[in-house]
Amino acid sequence: MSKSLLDINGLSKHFQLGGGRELKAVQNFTLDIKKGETVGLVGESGCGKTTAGRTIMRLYEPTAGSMIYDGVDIAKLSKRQFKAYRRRMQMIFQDPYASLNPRLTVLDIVGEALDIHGLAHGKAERKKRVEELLELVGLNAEHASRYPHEFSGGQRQRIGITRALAVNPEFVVCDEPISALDVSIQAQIINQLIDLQKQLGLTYLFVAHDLSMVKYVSDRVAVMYLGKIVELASSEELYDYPQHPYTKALLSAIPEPDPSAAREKERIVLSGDLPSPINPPSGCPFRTRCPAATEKCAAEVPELRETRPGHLAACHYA
Amino acid sequence: MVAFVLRKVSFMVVTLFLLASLTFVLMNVIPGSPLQSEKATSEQVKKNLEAYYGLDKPMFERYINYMDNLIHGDLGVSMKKKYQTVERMISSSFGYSLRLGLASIVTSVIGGCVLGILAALYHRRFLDHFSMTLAVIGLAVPSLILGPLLQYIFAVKLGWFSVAGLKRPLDYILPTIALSASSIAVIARLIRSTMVEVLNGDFIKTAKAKGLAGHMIVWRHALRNSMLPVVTYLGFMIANVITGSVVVEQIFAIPGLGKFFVSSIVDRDYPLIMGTTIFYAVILLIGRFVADIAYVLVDPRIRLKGGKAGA
Amino acid sequence: MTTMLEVKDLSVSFDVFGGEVQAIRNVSFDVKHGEAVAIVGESGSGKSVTAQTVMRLIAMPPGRVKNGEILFEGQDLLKLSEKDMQKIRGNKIGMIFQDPMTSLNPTMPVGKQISEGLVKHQGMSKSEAKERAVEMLKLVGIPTPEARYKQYPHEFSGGMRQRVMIAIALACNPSLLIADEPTTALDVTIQAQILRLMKRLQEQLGTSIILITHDLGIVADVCDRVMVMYAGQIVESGTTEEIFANPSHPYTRGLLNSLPKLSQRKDEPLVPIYGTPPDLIAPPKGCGFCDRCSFAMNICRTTHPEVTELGGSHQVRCWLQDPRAGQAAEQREVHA
Amino acid sequence: MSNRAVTRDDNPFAPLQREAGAGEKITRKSLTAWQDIRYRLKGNKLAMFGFWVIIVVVALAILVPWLSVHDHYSNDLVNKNKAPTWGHWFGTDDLGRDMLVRTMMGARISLFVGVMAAIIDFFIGIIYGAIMGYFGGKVDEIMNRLSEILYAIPYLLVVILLLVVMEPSLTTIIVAMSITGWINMAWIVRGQIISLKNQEYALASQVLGAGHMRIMFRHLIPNAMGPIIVTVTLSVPSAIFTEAFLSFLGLGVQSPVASWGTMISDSIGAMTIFPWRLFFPAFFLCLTMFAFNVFGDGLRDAFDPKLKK
Amino acid sequence: NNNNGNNAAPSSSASSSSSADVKKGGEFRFTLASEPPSLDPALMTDAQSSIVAAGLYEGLYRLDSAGEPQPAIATGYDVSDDGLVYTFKLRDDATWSNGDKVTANDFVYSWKRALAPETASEYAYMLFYIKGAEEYNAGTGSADDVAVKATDDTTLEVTLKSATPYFPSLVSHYTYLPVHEATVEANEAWAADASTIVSNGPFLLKEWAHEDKLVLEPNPNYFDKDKVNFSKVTISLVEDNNTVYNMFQSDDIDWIGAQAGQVPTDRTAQVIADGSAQVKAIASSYYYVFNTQKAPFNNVKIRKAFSMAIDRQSIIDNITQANQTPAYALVPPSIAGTDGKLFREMYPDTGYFSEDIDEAKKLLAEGMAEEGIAQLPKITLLYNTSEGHKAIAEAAADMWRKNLGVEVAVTNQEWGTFLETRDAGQFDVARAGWGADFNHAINFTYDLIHPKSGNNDGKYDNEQVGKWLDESLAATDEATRLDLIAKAEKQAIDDMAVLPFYYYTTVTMVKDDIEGVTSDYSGHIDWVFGSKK
Ligand SMILES: Nc1ncnc2c1ncn2[C@@H]1O[C@H](COP(=O)(O)OP(=O)(O)OP(=O)(O)O)[C@@H](O)[C@H]1O
Ligand SMILES: Nc1ncnc2c1ncn2[C@@H]1O[C@H](COP(=O)(O)OP(=O)(O)OP(=O)(O)O)[C@@H](O)[C@H]1O
Ligand SMILES: [Mg+2]
Ligand SMILES: [Mg+2]
Repeated sequence: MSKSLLDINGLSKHFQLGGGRELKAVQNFTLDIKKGETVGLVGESGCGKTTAGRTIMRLYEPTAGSMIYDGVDIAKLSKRQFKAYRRRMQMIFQDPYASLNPRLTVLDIVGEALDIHGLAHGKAERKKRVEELLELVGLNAEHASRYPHEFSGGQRQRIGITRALAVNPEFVVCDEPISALDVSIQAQIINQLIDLQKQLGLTYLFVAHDLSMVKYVSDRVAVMYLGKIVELASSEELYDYPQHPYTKALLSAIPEPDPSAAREKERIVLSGDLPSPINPPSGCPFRTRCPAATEKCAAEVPELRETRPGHLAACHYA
Repeated sequence: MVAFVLRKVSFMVVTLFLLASLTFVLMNVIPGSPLQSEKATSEQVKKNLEAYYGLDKPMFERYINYMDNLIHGDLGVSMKKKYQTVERMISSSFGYSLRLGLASIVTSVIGGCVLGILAALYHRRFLDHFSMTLAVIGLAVPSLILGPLLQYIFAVKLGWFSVAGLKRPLDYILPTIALSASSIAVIARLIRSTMVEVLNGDFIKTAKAKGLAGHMIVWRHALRNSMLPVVTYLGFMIANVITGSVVVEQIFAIPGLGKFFVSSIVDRDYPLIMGTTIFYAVILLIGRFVADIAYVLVDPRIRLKGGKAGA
Repeated sequence: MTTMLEVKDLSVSFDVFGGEVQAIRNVSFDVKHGEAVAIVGESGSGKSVTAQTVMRLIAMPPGRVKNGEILFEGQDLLKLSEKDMQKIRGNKIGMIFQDPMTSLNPTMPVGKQISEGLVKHQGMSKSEAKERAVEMLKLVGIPTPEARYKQYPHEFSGGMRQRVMIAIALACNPSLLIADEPTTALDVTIQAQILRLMKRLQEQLGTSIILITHDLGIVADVCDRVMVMYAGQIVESGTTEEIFANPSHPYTRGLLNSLPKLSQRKDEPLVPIYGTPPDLIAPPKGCGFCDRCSFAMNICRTTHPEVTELGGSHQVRCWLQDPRAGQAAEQREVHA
Repeated sequence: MSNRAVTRDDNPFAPLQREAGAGEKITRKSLTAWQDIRYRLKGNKLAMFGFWVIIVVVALAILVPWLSVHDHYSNDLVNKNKAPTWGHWFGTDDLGRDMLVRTMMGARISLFVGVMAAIIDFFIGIIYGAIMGYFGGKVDEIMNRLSEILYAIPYLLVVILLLVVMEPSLTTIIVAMSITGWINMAWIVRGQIISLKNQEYALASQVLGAGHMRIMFRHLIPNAMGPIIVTVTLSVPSAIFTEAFLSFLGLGVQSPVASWGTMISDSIGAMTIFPWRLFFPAFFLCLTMFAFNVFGDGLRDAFDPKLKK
Repeated sequence: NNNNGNNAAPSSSASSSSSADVKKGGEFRFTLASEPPSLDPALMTDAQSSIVAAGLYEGLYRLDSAGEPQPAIATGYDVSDDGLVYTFKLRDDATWSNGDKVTANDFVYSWKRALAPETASEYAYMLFYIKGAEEYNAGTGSADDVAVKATDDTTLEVTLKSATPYFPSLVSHYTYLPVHEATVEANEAWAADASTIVSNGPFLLKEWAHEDKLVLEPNPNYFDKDKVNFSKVTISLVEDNNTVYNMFQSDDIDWIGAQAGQVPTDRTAQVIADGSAQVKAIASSYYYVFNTQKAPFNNVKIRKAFSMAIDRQSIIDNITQANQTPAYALVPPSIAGTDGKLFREMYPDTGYFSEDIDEAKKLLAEGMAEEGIAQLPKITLLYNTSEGHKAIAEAAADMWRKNLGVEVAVTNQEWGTFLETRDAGQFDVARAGWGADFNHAINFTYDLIHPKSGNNDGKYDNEQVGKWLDESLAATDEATRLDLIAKAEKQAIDDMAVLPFYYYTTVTMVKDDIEGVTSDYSGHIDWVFGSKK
């Protein structure tokens, strides 16, 4: 468990907008993912989780930083060289529909993964394998001949998951893989992912908003805010001893599936301006909404530092 | 942006240079010469003429000369039309072609869009088949037939328009129709084919959910998303249309530019061949460049700078 | 409270190669003024189809309303002309779509997509509409809304697009809001903010809400009533308290059991409902859940269960509620 | 899972006895996209009508000259320009030749040329355009310029040059058409690919490790099928008239064989006097174009899974 | 109705001051297929230019419509006994459009300018009859040695290389037209624009909208302005024959034919039949050249067989349909002979050979035997792209197939390529046509069948024919000259040097209210002194 599979160091991705403006979607992203581990990635919507995931998958060219995967800096590889890693690294897309080619049947969409890596020989085997995979995620074989638009949102998501898992990857970026699923299927898929992890030693970078699910699946959790990691700790530690005020707010906002409890729950209500990644606030990015912000927060950028053993947080007052 | 345009322009200049060179060589290697005539000219006269036009010099030297003049903006003098400068010939004829061309671009875009939209909206219903039939006729009945037909019916028989020439604004109508029939058809077909898909898009549902009326949805949401192939088509169609069409010009006796593209070659009028080719190419390149820029306006997801998929 | 929307016996099918997908079958429910109703249920069970049928947004063909009525303020929406329907859409009924990426026009600036409906329904001028649109963007928590107004959907993150969808739906203050998984892509702080916004509308303007979601936490928090759908049918419905306190359909129970607890350890697996939902092209004669139900009885396979009233507004479609089923239930309990 | 409940089957409220195989799973035949396209094309009546029209015209083109008592070359100057009669169903032309046989001989050439144009479009135009659009950057710049040069070079010059190096024949026509005939298609495809290449499904395929070719041909081009099919159906008539133009210049088939294009352009002047000389080739051209177009539309629809009927 | 025409009349009646002639005034409208490449007489080469020039310039002599030279700027001439020295007497009231007098020196200047190598006149050879002219043009002689001089303002003396009795006819050719020295010297592009042209003819160029139209108006300074009737002449540039015909139908023009528009082939038969068109023979011949240097047409009998197998009348009746005359020789019927007789009247070609299929078959067999071939090689008939040529070629091929059992492939080439191919002798049979440059039979014989002529494309090589033709040039007596020419022509036909098809006619249509406009002998419209009712 301790061998590091992917060591991301100082990864940044900036988008060029028109008029010379720049959107710093991910800044100085540093994360060390061990083999067989699941790292949860949570954070405000729009804070750069997808961008980080895609940059790791080299769908975006990183603006800066290194990514040592299995000893090789994949950030420096050419696209061609990187291709060798495609089978080992997979991604589940956040948007299930857009990532499915509307003109292909599910059989062909999932079958493509098999074709590319020569994982099935002959039509019959290919079909059989696809149907097996579909059943694995709770779809049935009949669905293979349908087109993406004929599915419900959750069904589409599962097709995306099937496709990613079809090539037996060792590292998967799961970009909100379960948010469109109903809870029972969520449970099914999470169990499946965990099973696979146990059997094959898969490694996950798991992006999600559902904090209970993140806590459940992850060994460690990173919290992002405005393009930066603001807190990183093992999941137990993070949930028990949140250090960063944003994390605290997040945890308090988790909805309770119990009507009486839900209505009584005390929440940290965030107010203040939402910052924009185009012109981020000075100092601490969270200070505009932080109930405890001081002048120091506006002046100095807090470093990500160890505030408790094995627990990193970027807050002056943690 | 400025750098981008400059870079593009420099590419265009290189393209023009290559094109001019290629055309120069090509026109010199094909059989026939500007001095040809059915009656054999005496050796002496031929020599005088060659000396006069500099045709006695080796091709390379003439090429260098031509390019030198070209850089200085001199397109030379026609060999066939004595003492008429190519520049004058092009500029005076271009006016007619341009006006007619613009008229037919407007006609094609409007006509094509209307037909295409109707066809897409009433997909596989009567209006679809109807507009498709019109479009097919527009394609299969080229200006070659359409022109004389229109002329015969509306000018000769009904006397509504002049048979030939562009004497009154009204006279633009027949040649414009003849010239735009096929592009109306093309645009209609292109729009229909993409719009049928676009109308199935989820965002059309969103627009409907907003309570927009059908025509608003088409106009605001579907049309722009269906325009891309049309923009491509317009990019090069414009060059073809505003530089004139030999056929339509002939039928309606319009003193446009189109005929030079043929006559210059038939006459082997070297400077005119070069002049018209370069002129056409400039317009074509501009049209394509504008189309490329228009891509971004039509679909903001497209990035001008290009680059590989996903890069 | 008066009834705002009443859906009676609605069935919708899609014709595909190989047959007819019976996406929803005989769905009936109502929504009162100022009430928030949740639809939860299996993915693919017909929640979105139900919602879109109410808005008459199902593409026909391949879709087809086989039978049923949709009474909105007394009018049958299925009988309205397209023109009258346009006056209702966006204005009286707002809808948030599930898939935010493809549901926004990729070639139109986001702000315009919001202001468009305002111009149409509220008769606002362009600049007024713009102002309101910016305000809406701000309301749904999009930073620097003035700058974002001009941006295109692809420049937004998934969650931000979802918020734009919400802004579109809320812009005209509809009297009924149909929200199809409105917060799936949002982090909990924003989610809370959006839910608060919806609640406020409900309280202040008496807006009714149909909320489709998977997040039972949200249901518990926001909704007055819950309907549970499975395989194209409503299998259980009742007030939130009734459902959470006394889930009566095995599927509902399964749902509640599948939730991870914050305290759940990784080596304790989650408890999903095993098996796959039935094929809607050939829906089973009996109960759709029968193959996955650990309480299933012979009759479940052969006969379709009728609605059983459990008191209050609590209704369920399950043979287990039949007085004759007591014995089977007992047996099962022994084994458990 | 737990199917241990055992009880008498006849009691409807007895726990369900599950068979080992767990269920009457009806596995339906699953189709690949291609099978589905074929299936849907067959279901489109108008498209099939177009298809059969094409077959019939082809059959006529093969059979009529073979079965007819007339041939396409013998002059009968006395019976020139005769309106349709029982002897000559389509009338005769300016040299007294049977228009029916000539029209059908013309069909052979025009259809061949049209089909070749479509093939050229497919094999050069689409590939060239897809590569330009997909790779973008320098590749695009260079290939784009190259196509523009080819497009802007006076075609007549090229044709005259060809005339010098090649004997007039159908092959020459095909060569002449291959030089520029595909450029429109390439440009249309390029535009489509540029807009499609950043779609998420292309990214998804990239993540799977799909090569450029696969992404282009399996994901992007099928999604550009609408404009592609339209462009192909457009290039057919334009090829048919290009052939007429080339034949006029002496590049193509030589008289007395005539294509529809040549027959049409030769009879424009006779339009009001001997209309049948223009009408029949023009009618067959329109009919065939109509057939190609409805068939093309049908194909387009078949490629679009969202349209189902 | 002709409302259009009458509208123009009142404005002109004002200008034609004193004359009370009712025929004065009116606009005359016709078309040309393309714009005159040049209106500079020295540089003109084509029908379009010459038709316009006929109105703009006045030379020493002007041909009447019969092709006979009539005095113009010259009032008459004297010729020396040896026929070498011509002394033209010029009228003294002729002026340029800018008011300058037209003098003998203008002609000296103009002719020498046409000959100057720097002018690069294509038709300079038209002046080679003058002593010293060819040498000057070739750069071996000097301008001073060109034997043309003005002895005074109204006397022009020209010395010829050899006696040329048709010289007065030659000086009416446009290459001999005068230009205004000061204008030409000031601006080399003077003739490219209406505003800079200075001319001396019956009309002035008022407007030249390039590629669109030319507008001419009477020259108020013209010495014989009473003869000029039209108050305005509009020449539209229209290429398409159908359009021209439609314009005529809708009263936009007054004339079709004779190089000023052409009746569409498909209409010809009809308009002749209903009497709305006139047919007039012109000095042009349509023929095919055999490549006499290449098998199988190096054999006389085979050539004859091919020629005799053609049914000329049928082609005329059914294809060309303009009452052309079948040709059995080269010189067309409208070319003048001597003593007021036409050449063909003196030497009818009807007996030269006759069409005879059996004879043709026999000759073909004999010819093939002579050549020792059992089968003819692949024969190709080459024509330049045009619908008319195509129909004739197809008909000819069909006749050869039916009558001789020979398959002849028919191919066409674009004009420039065609000329080059034909010049290079890369053909078996090729289409050709020849129109008169001047009204004399020598123009159809020396040029076409003399072994040394550049226009002898079939490389027909009969020394005797060459000798006769050379002698004819040297002959001082016109009758002898014509005899020699006729002998040479007959011999060439006996050898079937070419395959004559027909002598052209021109089909003209004119509005009823136009008078005095006809086709001249060579088939160019002669409109200058026409009038409108
Ligand atoms: N256009 C269509 N053609 C065929 N079947 C369709 C079509 N649209 C939906 N379906 C089917 O109808 C059923 C209901 O779909 P719906 O979208 O309502 O599910 P949902 O309850 O919203 O699920 P989710 O929570 O996953 O979004 C699904 O089985 C789906 O496959
Ligand atoms: N192609 C792009 N061009 C410009 N800006 C972009 C682009 N893609 C993303 N962004 C911006 O980058 C920021 C981060 O986006 P990203 O999609 O990574 O967020 P996220 O954390 O995944 O959010 P969510 O949870 O809502 O999906 C956002 O502000 C977004 O607007
Ligand atoms: Mg995201
Ligand atoms: Mg849904």
